[in-house]
Amino acid sequence: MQIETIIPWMGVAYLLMVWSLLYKENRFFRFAENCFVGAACGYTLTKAIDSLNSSGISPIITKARYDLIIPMILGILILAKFKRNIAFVSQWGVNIMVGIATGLAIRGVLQAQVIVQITATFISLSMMPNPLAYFNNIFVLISVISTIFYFIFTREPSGHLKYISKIGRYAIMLALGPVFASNVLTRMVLLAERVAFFLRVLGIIK
Amino acid sequence: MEKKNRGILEALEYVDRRILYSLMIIVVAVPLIHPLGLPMPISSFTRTAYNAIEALKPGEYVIWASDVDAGAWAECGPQSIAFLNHLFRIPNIKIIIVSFIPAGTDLVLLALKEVDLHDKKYGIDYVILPYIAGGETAKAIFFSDVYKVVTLDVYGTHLEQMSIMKDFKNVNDISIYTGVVSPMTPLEEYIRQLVLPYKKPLIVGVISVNVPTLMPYIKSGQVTAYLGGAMGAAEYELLIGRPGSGLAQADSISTSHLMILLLVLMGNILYIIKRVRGGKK
Amino acid sequence: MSLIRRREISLALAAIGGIIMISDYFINVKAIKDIAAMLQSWGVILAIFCIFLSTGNLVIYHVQRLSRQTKEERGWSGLVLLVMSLFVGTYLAGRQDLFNILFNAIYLPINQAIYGIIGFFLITASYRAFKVRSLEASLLLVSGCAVILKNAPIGSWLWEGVIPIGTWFNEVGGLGGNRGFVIAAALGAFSIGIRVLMGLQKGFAGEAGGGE
Amino acid sequence: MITNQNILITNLVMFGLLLFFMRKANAGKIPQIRQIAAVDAIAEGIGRAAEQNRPVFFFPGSVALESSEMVQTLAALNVLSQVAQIAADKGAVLKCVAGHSTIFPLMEETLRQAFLTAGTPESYKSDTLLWFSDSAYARDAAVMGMMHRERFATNIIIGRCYVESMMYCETGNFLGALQIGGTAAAIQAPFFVTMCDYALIGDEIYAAGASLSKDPVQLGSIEAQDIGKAIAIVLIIIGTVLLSLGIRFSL
Repeated sequence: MQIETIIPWMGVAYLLMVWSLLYKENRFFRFAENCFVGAACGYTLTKAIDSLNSSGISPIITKARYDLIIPMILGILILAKFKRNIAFVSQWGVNIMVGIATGLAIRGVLQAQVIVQITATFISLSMMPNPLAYFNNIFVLISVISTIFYFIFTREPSGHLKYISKIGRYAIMLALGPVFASNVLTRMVLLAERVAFFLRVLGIIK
Repeated sequence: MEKKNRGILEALEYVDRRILYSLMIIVVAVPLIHPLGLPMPISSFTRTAYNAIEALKPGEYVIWASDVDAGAWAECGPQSIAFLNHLFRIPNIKIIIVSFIPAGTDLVLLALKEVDLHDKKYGIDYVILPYIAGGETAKAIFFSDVYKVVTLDVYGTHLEQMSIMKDFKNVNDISIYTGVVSPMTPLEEYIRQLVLPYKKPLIVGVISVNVPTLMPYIKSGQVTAYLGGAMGAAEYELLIGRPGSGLAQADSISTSHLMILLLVLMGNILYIIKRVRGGKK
Repeated sequence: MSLIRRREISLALAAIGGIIMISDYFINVKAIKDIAAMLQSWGVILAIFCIFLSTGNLVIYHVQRLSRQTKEERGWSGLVLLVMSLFVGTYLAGRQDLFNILFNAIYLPINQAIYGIIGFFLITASYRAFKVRSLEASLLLVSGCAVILKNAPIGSWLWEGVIPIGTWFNEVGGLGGNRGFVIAAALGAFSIGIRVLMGLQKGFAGEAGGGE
Repeated sequence: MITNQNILITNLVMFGLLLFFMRKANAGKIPQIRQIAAVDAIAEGIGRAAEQNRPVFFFPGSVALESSEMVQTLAALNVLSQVAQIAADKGAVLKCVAGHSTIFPLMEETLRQAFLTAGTPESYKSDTLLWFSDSAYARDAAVMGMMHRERFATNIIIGRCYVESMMYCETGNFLGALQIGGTAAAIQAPFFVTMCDYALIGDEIYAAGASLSKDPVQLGSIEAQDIGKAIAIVLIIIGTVLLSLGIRFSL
């Protein structure tokens, strides 16, 4: 009961400590920073122990998943990094992870991010409902082509081709502006939420 | 005179960022203390979401998914509260709350503290399932047969003992699948595992950064409607007539956006003046 | 000893892992699907040991500082280790109640304070960066401001036109650039992935093992 | 038995292109790649740091190895390998932060190998590579504090970042560091473009490592990518022409 009333005030104290960084780096910030690193590290570690139990030890015992003993051993070998002369054994487990992750990451990437995007760009220039749609589609077509062109590295564009590359750069900038803007929205919401929290704890607003 | 002018311009251009920060706090705090009641249009998707939930009939099942982690709670929290307030207000519907992200269950319990439960009873009208691990695979199984992945509720009671679960075997029994989603991974999994095979309407709340990512699914009709960030929550609060934290913050979002635009404008005017003067030299 | 030290072993492991994951996507044979699923569950366990490794490293770093640094530095390192052991201690002792208190009193509020700070950085960044320096920068400025204005609830009240204009930049203006960006990057991603799986990407593959 | 045939064909075509051009480059026909300002700035920035006797900061993005965007981290590690060698050559102190625990062992190996190649294995010290937990904001707090205290001369941030891009770049800006950022995620690119002195965007981060190392195999694969891009452009044009003529088809 008592602790529940203190926690919001601690929240306010931390808020001031962290935001004091905006003025300059100081001991209050360092206190919050180091507390947080300790807490986060401890938290991560407890979660790791938890999942080692639920996805490693317990399936081996209850579901007879004896194959999981192999990653357990390889995992313990990863810890060999602490001793330089046997550190090479840690690379086995790590490289299996790299292999799995890379395989997963690249197997569908060309379909999802190249073929689908190319197909989406196909348009029929012969039938368009109105002039605006016509303009929009041509606009997208030109910006896609010029952007891809901009990313060609091994051929230096010369003559008129230089302009295509430049248009590509402009198309990228047009794409980045809206992304920046939607981030403004999210960040302002988070800021407003924290200021509201601050005012609520101090009793200025309900 | 000229020299002094230049001094002011320089000072404005290289204004100490701490002054900007303090200005920002004021601009955000003032509307929170004294709500300005700035006008707020309601987007069509928020209205679609509201209408779909409003149209639920007694006896129908709804799944509410809390697929959200703590970092997104500032935006998804108000959305959850608004959504759940609406769901609990509709008479005699059954609500099943589930989470496929570890922090989701704790967060939805937090949200429920601020929700008016009306006369809904736990175990009869609504139930909270624990976090279900296993990503897409777990979702696929959950949708085809709930009991294969979850047998206990969040408090450790057996699901068979609850009257709400009597008529509920799999996702075919629900009318709408709704929830908050952030990060976006669960959403794509829902499209593949829920919308495509079962053709169930999906209504989600997402944080505003993820709205562009969501757009293709909205356009293809795979996602029926969405709430976008805290503004979506504020609009929904307005629709259900329960002003909450989303609406309270809407004004300060407006003012802070205006301030950023004014700053950008000022920065550019200063820049142009400086360029013109520099050009004369 | 020298045989198992060879770099080829670890490179082969990466290649095998990758090939299985890729085959799983293209070949519909139950054995492969099973092996792929098994490998993925291995990956989960290996990732946990990476946490142990990283945490061990951090602990060693701070313990070393405890004996070497100035008094103040020692204090900070001590704080990190103390808070960390509080979390782990209450967890291992099974005191979920105390653990939750620590979580709510330390972890959560500082977490929220940090994410609230980002808004401030965005202001100075917009002030400094959104300038009509060149055509390139101006395009960024125009498309950005149009969407900022559309996003602000007050925008459409000031002028109805901000909605269609903002939406145009969001859905049409930026679309082409975005697509080209994604297509080019995907080709780069595929190519570096293949290089890694083929063992052509030197660097982190454990060349010649050790380093003594 | 074979599923996703179309995708398989696309993958095989690209794989074939890569093999062909990597072999060609290995045989001595190394392609030239155009200059990328941000890549040149990396060596310059490290040199500046060495002159000023201030450290260099490197961050490879914050995604986990299991993430589908981990390829960007691989690209960052590729750059890190070069950065470490340049730093060792020029005598600059390098400080790195691992974005995720699964990336930590990879970075450690990369750094050790790079220092070994440069002939200064002793450059790897206990604070060369740090990890502050898998909680993003705890790491961000630690890195911001570190930036204030260490006064890095150059910050190099390449990879799939989340909000930390903004925090690190603005803090670096405030402290007057030379900043080089890069990402292949469209959603993060605007922050690097607006807040950094030099930005690598999109495919440039994959080319950066090749450009720095001048490794023939890597340069060859860049050429293969370029052919892939040319094919993409041609496909878009053909598709549009066919569709405009009223010919329906599917890819």
